[in-house]
Amino acid sequence: MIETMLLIALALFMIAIALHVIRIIKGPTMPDRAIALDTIGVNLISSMAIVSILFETTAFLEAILILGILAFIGTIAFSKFIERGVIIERKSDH
Amino acid sequence: MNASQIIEWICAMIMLLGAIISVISAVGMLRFPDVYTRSHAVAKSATLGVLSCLIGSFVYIWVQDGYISIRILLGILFVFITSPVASHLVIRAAYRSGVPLAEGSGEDELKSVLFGGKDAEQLK
Amino acid sequence: MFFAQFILNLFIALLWLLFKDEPKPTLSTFNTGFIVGIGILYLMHRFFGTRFYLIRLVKILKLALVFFRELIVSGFVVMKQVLTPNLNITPGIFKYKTILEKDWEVTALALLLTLTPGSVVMEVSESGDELYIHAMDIGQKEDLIRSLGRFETVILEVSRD
Amino acid sequence: MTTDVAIVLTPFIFALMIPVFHRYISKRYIGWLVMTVSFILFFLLAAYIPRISNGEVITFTHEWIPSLGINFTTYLDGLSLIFSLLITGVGSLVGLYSIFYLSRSEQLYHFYCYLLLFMGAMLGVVLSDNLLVLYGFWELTSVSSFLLIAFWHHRKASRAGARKSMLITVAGGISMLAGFLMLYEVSGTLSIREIIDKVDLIRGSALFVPALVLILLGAFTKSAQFPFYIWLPDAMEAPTPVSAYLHSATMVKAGIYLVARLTPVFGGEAVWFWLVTGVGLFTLFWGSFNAVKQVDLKALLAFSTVSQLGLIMSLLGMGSVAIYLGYSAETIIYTQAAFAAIFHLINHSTFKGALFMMVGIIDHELGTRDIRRLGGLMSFMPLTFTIALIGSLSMAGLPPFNGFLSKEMFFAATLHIQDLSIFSLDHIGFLIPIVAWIASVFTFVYCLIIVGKTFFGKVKSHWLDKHPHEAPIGMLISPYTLIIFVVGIFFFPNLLGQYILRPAMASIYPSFPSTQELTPTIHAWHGLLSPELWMTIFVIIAGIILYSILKSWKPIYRVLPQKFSLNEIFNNGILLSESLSARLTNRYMTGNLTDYFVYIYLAFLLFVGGYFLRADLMVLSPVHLESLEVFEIILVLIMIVSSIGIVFATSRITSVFLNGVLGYSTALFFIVFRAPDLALTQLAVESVSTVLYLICFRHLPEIKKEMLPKWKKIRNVLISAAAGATVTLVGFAAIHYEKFMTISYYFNDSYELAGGKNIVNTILGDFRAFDTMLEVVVLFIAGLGVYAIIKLKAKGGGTNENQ
Amino acid sequence: MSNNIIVLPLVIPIFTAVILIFLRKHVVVQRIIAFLTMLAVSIISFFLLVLVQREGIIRIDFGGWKPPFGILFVADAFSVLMVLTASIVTLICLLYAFSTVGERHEYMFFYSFVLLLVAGVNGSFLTGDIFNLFVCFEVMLMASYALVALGGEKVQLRESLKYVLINVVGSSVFLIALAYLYGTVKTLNMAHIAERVAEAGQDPMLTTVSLVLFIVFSLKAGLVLFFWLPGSYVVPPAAVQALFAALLTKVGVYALIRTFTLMFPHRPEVTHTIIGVFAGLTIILGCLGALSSRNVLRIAAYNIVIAVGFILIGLASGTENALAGSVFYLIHDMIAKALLFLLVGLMVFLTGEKFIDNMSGLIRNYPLFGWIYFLTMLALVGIPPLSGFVGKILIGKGAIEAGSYVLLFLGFASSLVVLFSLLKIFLSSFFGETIITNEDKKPLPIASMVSLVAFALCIVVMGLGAEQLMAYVKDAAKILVNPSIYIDAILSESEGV
Amino acid sequence: MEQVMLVLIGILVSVATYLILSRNMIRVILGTAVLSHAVNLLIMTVGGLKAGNVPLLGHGEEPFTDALPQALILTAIVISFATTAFLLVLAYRTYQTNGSDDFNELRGMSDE
Amino acid sequence: MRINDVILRTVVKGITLIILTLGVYLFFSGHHAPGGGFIGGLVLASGIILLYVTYDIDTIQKKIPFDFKKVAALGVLIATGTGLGAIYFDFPFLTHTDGHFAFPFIGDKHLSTVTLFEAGVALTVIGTLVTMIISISEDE
Ligand code: NA
Ligand code: NA
Repeated sequence: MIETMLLIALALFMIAIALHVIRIIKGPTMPDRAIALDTIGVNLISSMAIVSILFETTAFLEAILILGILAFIGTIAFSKFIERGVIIERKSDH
Repeated sequence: MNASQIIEWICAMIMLLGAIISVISAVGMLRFPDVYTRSHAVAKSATLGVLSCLIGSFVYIWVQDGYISIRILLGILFVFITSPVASHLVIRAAYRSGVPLAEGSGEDELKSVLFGGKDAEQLK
Repeated sequence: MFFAQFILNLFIALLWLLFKDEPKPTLSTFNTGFIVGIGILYLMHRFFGTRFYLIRLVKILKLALVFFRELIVSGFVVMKQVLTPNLNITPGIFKYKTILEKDWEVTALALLLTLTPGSVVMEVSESGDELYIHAMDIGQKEDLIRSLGRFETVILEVSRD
Repeated sequence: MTTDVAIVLTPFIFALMIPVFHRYISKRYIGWLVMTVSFILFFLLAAYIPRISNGEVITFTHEWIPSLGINFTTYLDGLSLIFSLLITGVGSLVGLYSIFYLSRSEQLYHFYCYLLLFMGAMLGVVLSDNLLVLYGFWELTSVSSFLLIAFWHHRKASRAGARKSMLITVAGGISMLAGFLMLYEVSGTLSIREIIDKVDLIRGSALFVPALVLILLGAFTKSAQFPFYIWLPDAMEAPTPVSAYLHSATMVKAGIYLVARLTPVFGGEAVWFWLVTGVGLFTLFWGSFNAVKQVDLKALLAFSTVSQLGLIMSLLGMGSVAIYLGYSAETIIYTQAAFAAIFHLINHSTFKGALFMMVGIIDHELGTRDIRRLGGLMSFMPLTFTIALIGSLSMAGLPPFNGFLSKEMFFAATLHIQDLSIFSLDHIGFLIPIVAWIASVFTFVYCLIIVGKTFFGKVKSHWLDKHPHEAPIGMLISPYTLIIFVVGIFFFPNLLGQYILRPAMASIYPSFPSTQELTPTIHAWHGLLSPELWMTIFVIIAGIILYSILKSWKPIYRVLPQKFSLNEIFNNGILLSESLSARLTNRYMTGNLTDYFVYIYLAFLLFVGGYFLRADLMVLSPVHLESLEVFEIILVLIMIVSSIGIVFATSRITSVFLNGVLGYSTALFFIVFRAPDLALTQLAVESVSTVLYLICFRHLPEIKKEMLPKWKKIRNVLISAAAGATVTLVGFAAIHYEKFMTISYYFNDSYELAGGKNIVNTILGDFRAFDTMLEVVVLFIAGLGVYAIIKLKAKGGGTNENQ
Repeated sequence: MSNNIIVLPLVIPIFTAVILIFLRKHVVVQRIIAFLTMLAVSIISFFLLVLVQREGIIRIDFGGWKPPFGILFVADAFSVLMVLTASIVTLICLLYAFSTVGERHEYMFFYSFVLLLVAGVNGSFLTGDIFNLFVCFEVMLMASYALVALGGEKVQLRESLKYVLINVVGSSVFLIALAYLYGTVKTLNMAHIAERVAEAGQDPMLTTVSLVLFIVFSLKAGLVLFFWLPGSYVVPPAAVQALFAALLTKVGVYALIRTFTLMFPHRPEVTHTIIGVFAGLTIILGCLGALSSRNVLRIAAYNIVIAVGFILIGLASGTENALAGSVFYLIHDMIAKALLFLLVGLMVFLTGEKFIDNMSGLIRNYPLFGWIYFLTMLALVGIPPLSGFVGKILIGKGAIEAGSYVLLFLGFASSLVVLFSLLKIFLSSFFGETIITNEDKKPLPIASMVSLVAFALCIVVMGLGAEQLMAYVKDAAKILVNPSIYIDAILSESEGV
Repeated sequence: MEQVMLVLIGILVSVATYLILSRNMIRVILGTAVLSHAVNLLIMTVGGLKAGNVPLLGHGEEPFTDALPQALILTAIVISFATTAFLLVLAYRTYQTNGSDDFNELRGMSDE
Repeated sequence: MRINDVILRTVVKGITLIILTLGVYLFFSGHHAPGGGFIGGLVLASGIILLYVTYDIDTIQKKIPFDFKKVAALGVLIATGTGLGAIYFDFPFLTHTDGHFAFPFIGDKHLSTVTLFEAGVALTVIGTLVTMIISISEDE
């Protein structure tokens, strides 16, 4: 029963991800897509947590943390790219 | 059904709830009119969804294996801190890159400060 | 001063470990020493002219709880909006001048605000004391400003010496 | 080391010494040095005459590549001796001649170095028993000939002539090599002697005819047989001593040598007979016919050489029937053809060498060889005239010169051969003497031209750069030496026959018992009734008539338009091959990356997909479908949608985002498939890649809409679909392939074996640490490479290398 | 004793390449170290060759993990010959680079990249593990990417990009092949694969897998799929071109030979027929290319293609002689092609021109240079007693033994095209009136002449001393026709797996 | 499961191929990226899916899923990352010097 | 109005600590749990890259004054060096050895040359990634 619930939850997360993919494809603006991708990352974190429980292993928990970190870095990079066209500046403008 | 099973049940429910929240926020991503409002959808709902899911699994694992997963805790903390920052950065970028507010938006006190009253498009 | 007290506490725990002089130092002995240290520091903290550091810890926990509450509330608010058949909102951007000064205070405020229903911080002014906030519904601007005041209080509680 | 090895090596040693030491030797001595070397060699060789004529054979083996049977085996028998004597004898004369012929301002050491190289190579050809060593020297003669023809390489014509000769002779050489290898394959040996011993084995082989044809190609190209002769007239760009030496006396005879040498192997076969005789006869005719129209004396001599080589070749062909017929008193007369061939070969070397030197003198003294500018030189250059006269008459086959003797024997041979009823000779054999006779008439005509147009008639001094005068004595010694032979051989032919020719006959007919029988006594006079005499008489009559009415029939040369001449075909063929290959190559080497990818994919589809379908390996029955979960299906759909989204994405960021989704989804799959390390790595790498994309996008433009013609779009879609289908279907088959157990079970003991509980990590860090080490190196190189190509910008651009 | 010596031809270059990073500013020191490294590797390889000759196949199991579980390097006559040749060629090319490549490159880790390239090449020759082969390929390719792009010229970057992209796709196909291979035979050790493939009788599925590998290696070897080659081989500095010419395609050829003699030799009617067809096509297309161009670099590049086709005639024929010929010719071609590229590179360096029509009479200005070119040409045509001869006749003999007369014809005819194309350069650029006056004459860099002479000596010595080499080549060929020798040397001690 | 994955892989290969056959640099590079995803999944799939537990001793009992393909994919991922990085830089440098990101315009003269 | 990155920078200062710690943790845990030199290195590199993204090259290079090319080179040296160590003791290349060592304060630790090898891997990854990202970003 619990397994079924978890599988349903997983499927729902996948549906959420699919919806975000649609947003990425549709856009219309770059920030829209950046948000969607970021959220896909966040949803993947949840999915991994559920998979961990389904498989009864803690082997995937590192992935959760890493994904959190990396999605964040990615989002920063995207927003800087959208905002300035440059992700890493040579000199601080302050 | 003993206590731990009940807790596991509850955890599963919470996770399912998180999934539902995430789907709803994804629907919000599709429904809301502009990037700013969409960012509201994910900055809150999606974060809530993932947090409930993580907390659910944290407790589940704790109950089932007696294993306190620092990594999940850190993950929760991480999402908690980073997701608003991410929203902030993206919509700032959106605004500065000239993405207009949705039709029917109200006042805008930032426009004059950033673009001096001119249209972002003109500025480019 | 938070860290000074914390390190002092660690030092006391270490001292405790040395006093015990066991054949093999264990974590539990250290923990005991740490708890002893908390007691001693609580007694002594006024001599340092600052707050007892664990009080701040409690305040931080409170701040976290506020965060969390805001998150849950705002999450459901937004979901409601998503599921409402007709969206009837007027988004907009307004400026808020904060009394907070330190970087982390402003940051905490911004994060809190972003997790609050219907608002996202868009910009921080160059001077660092003005926040430009995108509101889902500009009509609720006054509510938001009220919440902002509350948040500032909580943050100041943490940061006040 | 025996003398014969030394003989081959000496020229090479000197040839190599010249470039090293030329600085220290005065130019004038180099020529003398060369002359002396060849002269000494000549004497060393001549010293063998008694032993060889006693039927001795002198061999020596120096192992070179024994494991392949390639050894440097010298083999001095009658046949090789004749050639060696010619090579060194004519060599020393030419050496002497060129001392006076070549100006001191020339790069003489080059010249003599090449000349020595050639001499060594040529000696190598005739003295080698090993086919492959022979081949080596053979090619070396082509190479040295190339260098000598191109001696004045600042002239375009020299370069062109050199190229033509090199291409044609090397082509023949390569074909010959193939033939040799076939012989090797059949006989299991590379030694000519051993091959001759295994004739029966060889004749039964399917490779017999191919080998024969290929080897003959080599011989024909070298000996300027039709249609390969075209290089020889162009080779006349070489200094005249070279023409005298290589292109009349020696190198062009290498093909003759080879045919003679291999007659024991191939002779007696109809293919051999007809190819050698037929090609020889036609060359004889064609060369003499074309010689008549030449206006350049050297070109005329070149065509005459072609013609004479054809004559010798045809004689060898005719001689080969004796092997078919077997040894008997009746068949002995056919061996006389081969005898005549060798005899004429010597004679030709003498008179043709002299004639070339004569032309060299005229060229040297008058600055031209064009018979239209020449005339009436008899009174100015009486000594030179004598050479021309004797040489020409000998070539024309008139007594009292050696050419007469061999020509008579040639006519006799053609008459004998037509009587045979083998090899379809009873049908077309009668053509042989007819062709021979016609060719001889033309020969007569051009001999008259040489003498008549040059030395008789009026002096056309307005055409000449220099006033005509006799040549210096130094230049006359060599031709006169040869002329002495021309006359001497006529009077003492049997001396030559007994000591020189007889041993050679033993080489051509090793299976025939008595060499004495094979050596006829040479008579100048066969009696008034001998048909060959009458043939000669009619040649003279017809020749004189044709010469006197030359102007009236010369237009027949214009019947065949210039562009159909072999020369033009060759030249145009080369031009065409260049332009055609450029067109073809540019058609597919477009420089367009897309095309190149299309080729790769087509190859993949053709061979992998094609073979897969042909081998009928399609398996579609499901495996483990029950383990499929709903969320996995959705994930698959997500991946499909995002990947297709990339195709239709109009902005690069969207593409990168969608690619990111693919990466994230792949990571989730890795988790589903129980691969945590992979998931971690995939996630990290995906994110860093995305950052990289974005960083680089600063320097790249937004993607534009793909404007492709419709057929290209369809092509791309088809290729893509087929590639995907191939990968999938082969995958289906692969997952059903369950013959073997994986070796991975071993790694499950990772803790006991390597102390690690994470099996994947233990594989990476220990079991297959080597891969990991190199993978790290790859990453490192990439990093360094990125740095280097960013910092090292093209010259002129701003460089920033100080970081 | 463990046979650690086998790994040295890979490890030493990597190690010193990395050390050179720290010596970046000291170009002269870099040169010395790079040279000494390759000298050491050459000596070690030679020692290894002697060792292999004496003791038969030897191997090193990395980490002590027995085959088929761990990765191993296998030294047999074939692989060690390749390693030795590659190392010597690199050694000599380095010498050439010292005087021609320029400090800008040297400062940008040029020598490191070269050493890493050699490491990858040597690894590819030595490895006995198919996945490790992929990794070694990547080391080699990555270094080649860096070298081909280093310099930043317009054309160079353009062609490098194409080169890299094609190879990236090629690498993916390689991985696809490995996926199928592991999916079917479930092992990665080449000897073990060979054993299992033999056990399964190389059924059609396995043959399909082998064909995927065939496509991959054909792409690397430039077997029909050579179109990436002429463009990319002509853009980097001459020393690099020479290295590429000598090493890169040859690794592909080596891999093809190993694959279809050791692992997948049981369906020659399919695989070897295809190889034969490809070899023939390669020769034809290469000849057309060589005829088509008047650009010295392109002519040289197409000559590589021709040689690849020629070498693979040996594989297609498959007899012991033919394979010995392939091995011999491979060695010859590595040396001679490197030399050829150095020569044409020097032509470009001295005249600043690439087209033969714009050069003339070089032999008057630089006689030794010109004659070395001439000698190289003869060697490439296969004229004895130079290096190209023995390989050529062995391949020819092999083709006759196998009855592949069409290939024999194409192979031998291609020599003529080689001659034609190279003679064109010689006649037009070395012969003729000189156009360089003594004042304009650029001096020949001494080091580059030393390397040319060294290569020329190799060509001559290899031809004259062919017998010495034949001992090793025969060993190599023996193993190629009897893969069981190789398999036994790897797997005999391991209990049945 | 395997078949479904193989179909997915096939589609990814098709997409990658289509992108690789494009004229635009970025699309081609993305094509190679998609191809490497496909290849990694292929190695995984053909090696056998869900055949056992996570290959971590102490996290479950045997049978473990085959760890070897995982190790191979790891190596492949790293290598493909390294190549992609290099490729991207090379691409933009090419664009900077040649002024085009269109392979149709980057042919070069036929006899350069 | 100039951009004020105060929120980002404040947050990043904090979480970089977490990231780097996680990187070190993953590096060490790889032998028995998911992780290892490569992943550890990647995470550490990500942390450093995050700093670069948040601040700028000049600032970070002042604060972390390494030549990352040399870090990468050092990594490769260590990775190959462990293999060469085995050669020195006449074991096959890349033979790993391990043992238990007692350290003051830390106590008994299980150390293996695998760890050293992985450290080389990690250093290479860090050095290479940072080198790549910085040099691309510096390019004008
Ligand atoms: Na809010
Ligand atoms: Na020219």
